[in-house]
Amino acid sequence: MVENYRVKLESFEGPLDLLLTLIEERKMHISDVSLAAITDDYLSYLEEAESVHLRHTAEFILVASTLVLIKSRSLLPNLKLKDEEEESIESLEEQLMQYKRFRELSVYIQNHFGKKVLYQKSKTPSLEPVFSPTAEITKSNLLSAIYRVIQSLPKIEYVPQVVMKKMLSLKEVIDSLTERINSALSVSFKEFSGGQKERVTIVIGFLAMLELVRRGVITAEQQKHFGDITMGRAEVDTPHY
Amino acid sequence: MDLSAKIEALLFYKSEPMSHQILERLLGISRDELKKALPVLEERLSGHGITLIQNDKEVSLATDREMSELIEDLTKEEREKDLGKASLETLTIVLYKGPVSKAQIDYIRGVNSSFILRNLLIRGLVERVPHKLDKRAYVYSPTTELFSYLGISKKNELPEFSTVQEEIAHFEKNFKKEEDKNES
Amino acid sequence: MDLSAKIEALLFYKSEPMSHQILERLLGISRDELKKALPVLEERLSGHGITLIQNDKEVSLATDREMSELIEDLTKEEREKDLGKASLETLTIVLYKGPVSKAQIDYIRGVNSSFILRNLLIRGLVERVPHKLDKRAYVYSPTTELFSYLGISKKNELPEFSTVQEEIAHFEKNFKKEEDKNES
Repeated sequence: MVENYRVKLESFEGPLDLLLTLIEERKMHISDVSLAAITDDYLSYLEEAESVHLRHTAEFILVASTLVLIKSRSLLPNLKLKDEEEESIESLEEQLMQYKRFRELSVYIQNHFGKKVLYQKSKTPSLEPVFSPTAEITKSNLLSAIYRVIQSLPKIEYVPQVVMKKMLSLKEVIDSLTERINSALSVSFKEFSGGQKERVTIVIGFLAMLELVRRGVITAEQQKHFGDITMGRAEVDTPHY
Repeated sequence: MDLSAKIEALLFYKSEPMSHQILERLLGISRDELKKALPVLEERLSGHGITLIQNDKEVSLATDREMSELIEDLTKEEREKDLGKASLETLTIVLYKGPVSKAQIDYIRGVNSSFILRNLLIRGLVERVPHKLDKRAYVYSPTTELFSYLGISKKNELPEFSTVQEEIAHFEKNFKKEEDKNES
Repeated sequence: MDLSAKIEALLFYKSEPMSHQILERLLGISRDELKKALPVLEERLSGHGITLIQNDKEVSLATDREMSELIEDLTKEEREKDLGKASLETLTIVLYKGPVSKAQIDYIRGVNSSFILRNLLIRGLVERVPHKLDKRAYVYSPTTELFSYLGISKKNELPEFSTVQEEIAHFEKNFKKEEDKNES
């Protein structure tokens, strides 16, 4: 696996920030080609973050699954994607272009914020306070007002975060797969990802599998495996935006 | 920007009379230059809603005399107009939580409360005193007039006082934790 | 005294942003009349030390940007000058796209923006009003305070403002498609 870029993952604001940074470091334009090229790096960042509490984990992983679609298509050109999968790829590209634009514009904001401030008057008219209650001030109105306040307090969201408990390294997966292929020569992706239900594990396993297909390690079985690959892909959620 | 505009900006910002001496020092100019610039400013303000007020030693900006009636209307409006939801909510936070800092109020409401608090002060519904520990900060409390208007003598006579206290305390404690976790 | 001078006087006196609504009510004028008077005031203040700040709802008077250094020396309070990456991204979106919904901000940033929006609201840099169609949702806009921090008097002084508006309109169509799809 490529391990050129060793920037700290926490310093990224979100998946788009990370993607754009990786693409720009390679001086590429936003396209499915560049996205396929940086997929491995993206995943290894995610992997590294396993022990760190990562903000926006769910968002990072959703984008990972779209990247896998892109990468798969680039590895297996005759792989047919479903319409909504095509759309999620297109939508990711658009999102990235828009994000890039705002990131460019934000440079101006950063450079000017607080530099040349337009000041309001430092004093407000010194009005003598005069007790002026209004008819709204009743105990019952106050009670409903304080309940509105309480109700609009932000809730701590207990959304079951997509847990990144154990993300197997891509290398590990490839090694394990290669070994099993060598011994059995008819391993299927489904068997391979077996009881592991965690999305990132499946994603990484899937990619590793494709990598092997590309390298020709399992060419002999490609026809058979192809069906399995399709089934494996169906387990990968399509991102919603 | 010419000298008269600079004087105008300083007077606007300070919004109190400034002595010739201070203006000269701040702008690095001589008495002569100041004496020439002031009539220019006066002239430029003709037809404006703001006017230059001068005596032998000091200058200041003020609203034009013709405006006094309109300004009375504005003051009246500020005191008598219905509070509306946002102000009422801020007022209840001061009632249930007071003495409470502006930062705490903002934090509970999730929006900035500067202008609303200013208005509640003018209406005599809340008052502010310097913070015990940090003299530059203020804390807000309900006025005694507000208590007697509500027919209560202390805040724990407010409806459902302890429940409300608990709810807010719970939020302040737990949300802060969550927020710290989310900030890197 | 003409309308623009009256507005100037009220803003000077009040020394905080005033909504179009309040100005219309106090002056007994229509939205149209106000919309005509504001550019007149803006024009009359050119070359002055004071400038008019405007967002979609409010107007405010402040010192000219050329005066910022001199006045900064006079102020005691420390102004924040640093924005985190998340604040910066979010403010840029709100500035160029506001009024903008949280869903749109989340879509562009690719992450949930609740925490950061709450933080910006508390700091008074953005403000929100209920969404026209969905009352439980909000749309976010820049405050005049944010403009004053940036040293601009209105949003179209932002670089490439009109170009960006066109680009946004183009993206918007696609966002709409996405949104419709997710709703169905």
